[in-house]
Amino acid sequence: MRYERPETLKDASDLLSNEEGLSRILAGGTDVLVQLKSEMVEPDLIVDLKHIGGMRSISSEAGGYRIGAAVSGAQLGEDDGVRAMWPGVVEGLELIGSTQVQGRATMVGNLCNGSPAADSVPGLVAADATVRIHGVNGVRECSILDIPVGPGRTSLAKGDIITSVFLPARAPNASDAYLRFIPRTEMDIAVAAAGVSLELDGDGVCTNARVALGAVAPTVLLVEEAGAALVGTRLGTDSLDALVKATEAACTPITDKRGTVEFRTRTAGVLAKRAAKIAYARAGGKS
Amino acid sequence: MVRVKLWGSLRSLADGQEFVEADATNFKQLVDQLAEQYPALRPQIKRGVSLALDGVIYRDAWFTPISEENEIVLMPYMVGG
Amino acid sequence: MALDSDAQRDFKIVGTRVTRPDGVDKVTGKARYGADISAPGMLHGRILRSPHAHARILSIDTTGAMALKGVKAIVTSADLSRPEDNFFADIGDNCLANEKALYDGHAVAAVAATDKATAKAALRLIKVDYEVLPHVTDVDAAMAPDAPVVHEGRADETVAEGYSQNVTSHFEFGHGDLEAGFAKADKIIERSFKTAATHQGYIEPHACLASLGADGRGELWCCTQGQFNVRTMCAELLGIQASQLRVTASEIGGGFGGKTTVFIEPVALALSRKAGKPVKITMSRDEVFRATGPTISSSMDVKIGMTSDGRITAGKANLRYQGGAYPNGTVEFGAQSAFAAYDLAAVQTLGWNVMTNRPKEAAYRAPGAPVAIYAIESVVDELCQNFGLDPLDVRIKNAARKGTLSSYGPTFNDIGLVATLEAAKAHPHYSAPLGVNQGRGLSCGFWFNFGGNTSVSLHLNSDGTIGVVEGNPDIGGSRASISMMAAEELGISYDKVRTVITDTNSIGFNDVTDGSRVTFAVGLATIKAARAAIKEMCSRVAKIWGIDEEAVIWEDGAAKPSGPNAGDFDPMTLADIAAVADNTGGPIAGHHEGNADGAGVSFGVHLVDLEVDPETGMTTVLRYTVFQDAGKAVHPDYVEGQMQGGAVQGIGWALNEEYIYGEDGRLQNPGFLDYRVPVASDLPPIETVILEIPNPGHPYGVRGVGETPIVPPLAAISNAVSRATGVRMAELPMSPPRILKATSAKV
Amino acid sequence: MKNLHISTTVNGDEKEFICGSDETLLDVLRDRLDLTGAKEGCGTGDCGACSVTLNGRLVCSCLVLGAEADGAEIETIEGMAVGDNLHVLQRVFIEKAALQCGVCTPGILVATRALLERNPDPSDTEIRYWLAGNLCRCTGYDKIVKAVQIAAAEMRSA
Repeated sequence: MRYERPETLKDASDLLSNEEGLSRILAGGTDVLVQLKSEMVEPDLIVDLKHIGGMRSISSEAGGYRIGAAVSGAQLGEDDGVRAMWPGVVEGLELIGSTQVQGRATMVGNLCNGSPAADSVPGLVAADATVRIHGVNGVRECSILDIPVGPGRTSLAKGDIITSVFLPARAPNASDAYLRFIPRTEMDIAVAAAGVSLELDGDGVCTNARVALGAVAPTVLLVEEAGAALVGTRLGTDSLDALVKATEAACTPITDKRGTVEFRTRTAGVLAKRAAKIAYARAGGKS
Repeated sequence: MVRVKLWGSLRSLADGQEFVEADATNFKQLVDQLAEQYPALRPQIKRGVSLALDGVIYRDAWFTPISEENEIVLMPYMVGG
Repeated sequence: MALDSDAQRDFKIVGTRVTRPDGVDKVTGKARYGADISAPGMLHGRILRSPHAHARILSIDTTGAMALKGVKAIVTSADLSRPEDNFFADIGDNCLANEKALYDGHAVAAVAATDKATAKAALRLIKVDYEVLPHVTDVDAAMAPDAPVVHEGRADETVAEGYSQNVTSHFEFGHGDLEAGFAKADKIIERSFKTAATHQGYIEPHACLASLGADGRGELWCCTQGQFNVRTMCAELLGIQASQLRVTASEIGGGFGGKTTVFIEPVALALSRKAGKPVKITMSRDEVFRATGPTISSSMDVKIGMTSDGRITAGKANLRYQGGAYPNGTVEFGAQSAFAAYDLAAVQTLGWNVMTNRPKEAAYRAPGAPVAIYAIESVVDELCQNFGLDPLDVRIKNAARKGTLSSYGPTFNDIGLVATLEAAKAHPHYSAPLGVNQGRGLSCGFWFNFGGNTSVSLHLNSDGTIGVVEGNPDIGGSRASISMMAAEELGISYDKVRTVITDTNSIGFNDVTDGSRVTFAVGLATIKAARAAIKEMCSRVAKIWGIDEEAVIWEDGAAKPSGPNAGDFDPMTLADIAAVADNTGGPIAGHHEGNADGAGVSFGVHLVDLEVDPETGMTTVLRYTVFQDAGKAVHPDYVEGQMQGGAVQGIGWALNEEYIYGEDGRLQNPGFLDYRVPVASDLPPIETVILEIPNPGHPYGVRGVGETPIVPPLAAISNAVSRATGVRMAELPMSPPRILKATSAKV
Repeated sequence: MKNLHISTTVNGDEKEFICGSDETLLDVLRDRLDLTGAKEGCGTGDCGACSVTLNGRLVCSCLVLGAEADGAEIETIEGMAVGDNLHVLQRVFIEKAALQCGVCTPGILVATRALLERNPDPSDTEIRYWLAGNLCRCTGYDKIVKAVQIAAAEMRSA
């Protein structure tokens, strides 16, 4: 295994595209090092992105925020601007692992690991966030939803490097929330998860809603019917019931050591409902 | 003679008796006599037995004195974590 | 000076909260644990493990691995001796599989190489030809007559015909007429329970550094609860003399019973002997879960009858424990302790020990008792609910006390159960209000405790200070307790004493640090050693004063004339005597070697309040109080620590911890990610109430305290969950999916 | 495998070492620099026994490559006491019996110091969540949380 620490994106991309063996990108390392330890993956090349300019910075852009690929959970959590605008996205990343893991873990790493239970992804999908990809043939923007294609698999091509996440600007009276279910209070992988982003009008009526689910399908899901159930409502009981129904209907989970099909399905509905209520309150809605 | 209480699964190995008697003044004599009188008890004695004497458990001590005044109960050899 | 019980004396040091002598080393990172040492020229060992739950080993080809540059030795079971005694043979077979691999993770071969990377590469070059066999991991399935057999011919004479050969022993305890007892009951409840296997979960993986020469002389450094037992086992398995193997116990990063046997030590010694160099092996966490000694899993049926005014008329329990791939004796302790808290006219417990294709069970804190008592205390609680009776009143009404014929045979002596129950009843926790979806549960717990073989040596230094040498690894602050008892007995200050734990060749034999025995038995031996030193000091002083030895007494750390008739002499302090030891006959020391009995059983009661989220089945523990009889709490901080730590391990057992096996018989959660021990944010403060009902078998009244606290939490939590949800839970762990499933079925 | 030459700062001292590209910072501390205070309890970031700070951030050293230490500043348990002066947390942990076996203690102390640097007056809940990645199997955490509160109060009044 070689360790490389390029200082430009071009060098990083060249290293990755020229490598004949297996390569891994190192940002926070909280997944890669676990894979190395368990001997699941034995890469020939590790490319550390942290010394490329911009990778560890958070900047305002077009009313929203651009977040470098190597920004850790701890760093993001200390950014009051992002936290105020996208609290659900921030809490999604901050829920991953321990304080120690927060010192390293990144949203992009979480996304590229391809886990259907990745805590930071439902919030990003609900936020309609995009990523910027530096590829061999240039730079492109891509929806978060298009990155994971199955457990442990992404749509990224050889030499592709996600360099940043973009969180768009928000209208007034808008917010988001993320909840996951784990059997302890910390340190577990999500058994089911829901991210909800809402926009309200001045009267507290929901005008736009995006609901994303984690750990209940091979990839994180955007459930349009669940969002639609909230639009035009003040999140009264009927609309929340409809949200739960739509959520449960979208779930196609598996039974494994962490949970059963029934448990995941039911819990996803409960979490979607609870996250919607939190997002609604954060957006200034009064139910 | 001392009277010794056996635990349930040993009784079938000692002619179904809950209590057996032995002419013993210490733990060693007691165990030797039980092995003599009830050969079917030998494997368990070999694996290990403890002795409860008036409610106090003794694991190994051969020369613990016993008399007919004492309550004597045979127990499996104690372990712990 | 008679070795009387003087538990009522006014203690000067015992009962205070002094600082522990190993504290600075442990807060600065200086303390050396199993993996923290190396030797010049050291090789790194690694172990190849079976990927199969059950497989015949047809051949092992090591030629490719040996050819790898840097590989210095490879061993298989052929490199260990085969003791005739099954006890040792099984341990050896567990360290390196002989004919069959018996569980996922069973060690098959090991390699020593010049660095870790080479050792890892070499493992992949060892070719093992397996014939995969059918496997069984569930206890009930393993008892069926047609189950795959783990080992043939290992059942003992107690097992009736018709069982699978996996059933290795059977136990029955109890007394009285069950039928008549049940006939008197106004209500009989019968329930079946299942509990998953759990792991001790010590944070420090097993590690050792071994050096064994061609001459049969060796040194072994390892983390263990008992260096002497390690020596005995390793000497047997390496075919060397005990005297030639010096074993030094490192600081130990938790054990809880799991470090009372050997796994890697004989392998490291065999590699070292073959390579002619020191070999270090450290286990990964994955190896710890797959291939050390978790506890039993169980399947149990309980039947209890009660009158409408809360008197238990009869109790019966059938307990089936699987203890992994070798014959194990654990069900007997479950069967003996199941009903220990109750005064019953008719009681019977039957137990079966069963083998499965899982790792060989090791002890875990009060082995066998927690799950049995969980089942009994669950049914007692359900009966209380049935009659609308207060569960503490019912327990007080039926509590075992002095003179009660215990369910395991003997009549109880002085025990503290009633006092403990009454303390719980009087505690504000018991009358605090509960909110919606909240429940309060309680349970009694019991453990025997024991003493065992102990050697302690105590010597005076010329500056009037004391060295205590003992042989039991300090897991939870025992050096402090031992120093305190030495200081108390000698009448000097605590800071004048230093206690060290030494190797196998520097003191007489000591049993393992287990059975809650150290404060009791090592303390007892220390007191006796101090008394021997006092006797010698009095004799020296008698010579100095020219009077009879009997005329000199020891009081407040000094020799004094026994009375006016003895003469008028100024007291001589320990320091005064030590200063002239050269002139009065040479070094002064005291020692004691003995096999301590009279440990005294201990009871505890736990109270818990918790809340269950009805939508997710998530349990949140809100308040937890532990009441326990400690006999005499030598160092109250560390007694509380045992009570708190045991309670939290029990909470983990009740809620989330479990060994999960797949259809393929492989362990699915060999890591702290999915083997879910409680984390700090899962827990409330753990309140403690220490009761002190002196144990007549110890001069200070000490009882062991370490094991009892893991017993009550399982039922206390289950009873609280059942009361919070209105659904009686009968399987552990009560993970959220299980609770949600049970509560959904209710509606 | 090509070894790497790394220059770093550990507890304020400049250090150089050679390591393999797949060695973790924990491996390097323990095997190359003889700093065995950080322990390997799991190797996968689940137990916190290997906690150190890397450029001021609390991390599990088992989840950092040794190579990443190049040019970085690392603080370990060995740097917590100054000469023979224990850090307040270290002293209070001993006084309040906040350790039993002690193997998780270095990680917990490093983590707790990082907490109190950011939040000098944490609630019990904040302490418990901050330490959720530091497993302790002996104490049930009760005496740890209490010791942190006592140390924090003492540090605030100093």
